[in-house]
Amino acid sequence: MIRVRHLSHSFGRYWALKNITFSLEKGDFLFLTGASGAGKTTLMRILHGSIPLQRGISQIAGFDLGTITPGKLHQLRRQVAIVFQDFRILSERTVWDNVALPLVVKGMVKTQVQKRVRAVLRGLRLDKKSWCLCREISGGEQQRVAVARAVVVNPKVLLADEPTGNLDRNLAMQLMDVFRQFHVHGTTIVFATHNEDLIKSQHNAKILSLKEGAVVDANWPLEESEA
Amino acid sequence: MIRVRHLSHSFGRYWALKNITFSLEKGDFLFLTGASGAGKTTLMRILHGSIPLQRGISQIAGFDLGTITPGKLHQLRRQVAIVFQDFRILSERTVWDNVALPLVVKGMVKTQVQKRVRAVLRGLRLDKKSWCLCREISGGEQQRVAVARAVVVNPKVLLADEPTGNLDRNLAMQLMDVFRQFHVHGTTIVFATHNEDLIKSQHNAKILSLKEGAVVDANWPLEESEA
Amino acid sequence: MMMLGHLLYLGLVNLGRNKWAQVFTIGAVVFVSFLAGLFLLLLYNINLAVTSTQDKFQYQVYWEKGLPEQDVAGQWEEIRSWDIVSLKTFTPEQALQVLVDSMAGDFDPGHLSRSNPLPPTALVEISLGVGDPDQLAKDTLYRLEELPGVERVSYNPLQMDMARTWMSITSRIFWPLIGFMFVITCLVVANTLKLNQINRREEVEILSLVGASSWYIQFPLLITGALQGLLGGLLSILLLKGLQVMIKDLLFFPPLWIRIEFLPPLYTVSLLSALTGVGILSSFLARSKD
Amino acid sequence: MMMLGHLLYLGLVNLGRNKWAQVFTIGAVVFVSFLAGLFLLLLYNINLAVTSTQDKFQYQVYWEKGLPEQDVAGQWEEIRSWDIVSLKTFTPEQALQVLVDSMAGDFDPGHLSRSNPLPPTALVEISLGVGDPDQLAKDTLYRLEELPGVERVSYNPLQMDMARTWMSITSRIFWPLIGFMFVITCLVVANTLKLNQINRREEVEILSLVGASSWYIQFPLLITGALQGLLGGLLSILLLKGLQVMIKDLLFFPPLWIRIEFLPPLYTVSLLSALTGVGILSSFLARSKD
Ligand SMILES: Nc1ncnc2c1ncn2[C@@H]1O[C@H](COP(=O)(O)OP(=O)(O)OP(=O)(O)O)[C@@H](O)[C@H]1O
Ligand SMILES: Nc1ncnc2c1ncn2[C@@H]1O[C@H](COP(=O)(O)OP(=O)(O)OP(=O)(O)O)[C@@H](O)[C@H]1O
Ligand SMILES: [Mg+2]
Ligand SMILES: [Mg+2]
Repeated sequence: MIRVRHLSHSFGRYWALKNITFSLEKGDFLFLTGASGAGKTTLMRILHGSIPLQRGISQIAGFDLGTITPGKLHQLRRQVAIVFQDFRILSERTVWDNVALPLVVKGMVKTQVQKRVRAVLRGLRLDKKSWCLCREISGGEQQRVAVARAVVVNPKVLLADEPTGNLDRNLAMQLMDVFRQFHVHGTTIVFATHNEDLIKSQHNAKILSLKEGAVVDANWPLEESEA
Repeated sequence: MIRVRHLSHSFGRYWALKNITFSLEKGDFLFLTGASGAGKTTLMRILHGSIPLQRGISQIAGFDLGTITPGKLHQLRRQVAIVFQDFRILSERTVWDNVALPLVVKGMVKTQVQKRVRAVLRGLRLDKKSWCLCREISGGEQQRVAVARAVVVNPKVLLADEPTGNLDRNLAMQLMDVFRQFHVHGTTIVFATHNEDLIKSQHNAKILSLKEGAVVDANWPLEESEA
Repeated sequence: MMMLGHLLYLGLVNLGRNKWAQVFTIGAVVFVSFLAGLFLLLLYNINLAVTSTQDKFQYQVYWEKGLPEQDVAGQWEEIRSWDIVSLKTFTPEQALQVLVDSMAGDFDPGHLSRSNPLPPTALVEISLGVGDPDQLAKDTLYRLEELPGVERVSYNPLQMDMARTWMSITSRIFWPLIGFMFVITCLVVANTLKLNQINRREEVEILSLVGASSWYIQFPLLITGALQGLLGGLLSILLLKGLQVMIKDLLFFPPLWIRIEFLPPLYTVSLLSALTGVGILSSFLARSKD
Repeated sequence: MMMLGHLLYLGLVNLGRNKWAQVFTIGAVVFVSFLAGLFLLLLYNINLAVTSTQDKFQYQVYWEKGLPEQDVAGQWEEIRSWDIVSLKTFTPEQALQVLVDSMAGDFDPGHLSRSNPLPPTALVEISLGVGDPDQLAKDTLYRLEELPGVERVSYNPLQMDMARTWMSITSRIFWPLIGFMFVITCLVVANTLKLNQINRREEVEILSLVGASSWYIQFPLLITGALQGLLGGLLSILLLKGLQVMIKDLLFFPPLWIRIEFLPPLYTVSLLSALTGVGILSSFLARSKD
């Protein structure tokens, strides 16, 4: 599902990622950890196609990020959803509109959209805030809107960048439950976090630790068995 | 230093704060806790004058928020600094420029500005990123810029809204150290957070818990002794 | 298909954002195209006035003195049968009368009429409206000169030059003017769309991040541009019509007797479609990065 | 003081943001004010042409027939000493000659000169440039009529009407035009400033949150507006000058002989300061919330 080999990335002369290699199968759950500035967000953005690939190989959900054309990028993004660390929601639209956006953009019929959005909002305890503008809700509520927008498309791969930073422990656990549901149904999940409690709460998860752009620790063999 | 009595606040028909009363003396350290949507941010914004006071009394650093004129607001804001949950930094400016902004706006002389900014950036481990644009730094780095901009003015009151949400444990502790330094020098600090480890790490701190806009718990007597 | 409708709707919704900016823009488009329309109206009317007088051409025909009146009258009849606009004839007596009338009061023509020194004359006016005006003017000149008894035919070559000069001035002013109008409208519309786009920059980025195709993102902008151009154009034409009704009779007095006419439908329709086109064009302009 | 310099600098820096939008705006300002300037230039030149011919007023003076030539010549000398522009005199012989010349070729004036039916005449031209033109025209009429031996003084009252009509048309067009120019420029500049401001909205908010006074926030915007107006005005005046040099001789042929002159400095300076003022004004317009 995800295959990254010898991936490096530099911003100017600063190497944010250095020779990263790992692979995930369909249905894997990966925790990405590392101090602030380690390169977690950069890696996620490369996998989502919002930063062009510079060096190495990166494949995700059947798309090769080295050869993908700008015209095909939106197809990738309908399979690979992302929760941004800074949310990236439309502050002048309602919670509902924000969550419905990826479906509307695909041209999904209205009744479908409503059904899906309603279910997701309920799962994230946002149903009471459906008709609030996103600039008028609290930080934690915004964060959950960002999560809802990502999971609503039923993605093959879910990239979540620090999705619990503004949530209290209860909500963080509830959010983990939502993720686990998708995980159970076969979604591959990459979860960047500083929260060690969360990592401990999830069994059989893979863990990848970055430090200054390089992999320093992993709890499974990174190199594929060259069969 | 801060005196809040019977403060209530509604957004439309939704009561975000209900009859809050508490007082802080110069040099107090207050942790503000509560689930997502409890009203922490709303309370901070009222104290900072970015939401007008609706009901009750609110005084801070010698200013009365019920009677303050828009023309005097900037004077209050030179005494009361805030770290926003969503950072509110200028993404197209450098880290240095962002941190220097409150000083430049006051008309402080350049050499002074340089000295202060340099010291603060070093304290928050941002000295290597001084000349990066703020949209080009990681989430945790942005959060520290927001903190740096607040503490650089040497405020009488420091309002910090979830300033560690994007930081790993080490950095969170370092940030607490910075806050403690100010605290020691007499700054009154209000710190909203979900992180219980942080709360435990600080002795003799006051703690105020909100739930759905009302005070549900506090570790010191809220009502002033009516002397 | 449903998608297209949805995108059209999005373009319309765009107009509702940044309300002030939209008002400013459509206002600016209105005023610019109004100004241009005013210029057009001016040119069009001067043109009407010029062509209604200047495409006629006059000859002064002098017959030999002492020719029998019947001969001359016969030729006048002949000329009258030609394809001419008007013919004014003067017997020597009439000519003298005109002369005397134009002089000071009590001038007695008595002794002059006895030995009238003036020849019979005629003022022939033809229209140059059809065919090659030069050729037509020359042909008529020959025909007049070849009439038996005609001594001399005079005409004012300047008259044609004037008309030509006017035409050349108009055509020199006209196209640059239209060009200007386009450039300004383009700039103004592009400016708002740019603003709209900057304002939507975050939205556009987010749309792209959640999987919208670039077509989905760009098409509404195009519609917005077209609508701005169209709306601005319509308003300015209404304004212009109002003005024309108001000033219709401004020049309707001697010796001008000019009634200010409104632009013909062809003009207004092309103005409108041009503005719409400009609006679309500027939606592309607005895409340029800054 | 240092603060003021800093704010001025910020205003300048603003021009560097949204580069395309700035280019669009200054472009639009240039074209709008260029168009207006062109209109002004046109009016100014037509005005020049009209006043150079129309503020002169002509009388045709007829003396009694058979007056001794010396008497008439003496009066001519007197008229010549008045404050007039020109005097053309015709003895009866000269008048006859003019008449004859204006007629067909071989017309023999022999017998007419023996008993010339024409009186001595003169064409007096005065300037109506100073004082009340009506009064001046009447005064001169009386003076001429009271000369001994003058039989009749004729003049064309339409001539003055024409001049007046022109003046009234210009003044009717002039101010609305200037008003339009202002409105458009205002709209265009306000639009960009609006854009600038929307783009800076976050910045403005953050500035205010970190303790900037509203003066600190608004003043640079004002400077930016003024600079946009000034720059646009300067460019358009340069363009206009270029055009004027190019078309200077466009109408320099018979019978017009009009040299197209550039606008006098007073006009250009007021244009510039007006545009600058408009820029400042629109910085206030741009503050309106949307
Ligand atoms: N666009 C950019 N231009 C230049 N440097 C960048 C850019 N984006 C990120 N960086 C730098 O690359 C490094 C890695 O950034 P990244 O955002 O991936 O870190 P992170 O692991 O997500 O950190 P955090 O936990 O703070 O979010 C940081 O030092 C950051 O300053
Ligand atoms: N401008 C607004 N208009 C309407 N409702 C608002 C507005 N701002 C906040 N609210 C609502 O008020 C409640 C309190 O919001 P607030 O931001 O104070 O919560 P919080 O305690 O900071 O939560 P979090 O931990 O998620 O940041 C929330 O339910 C929120 O939706
Ligand atoms: Mg990150
Ligand atoms: Mg909050």
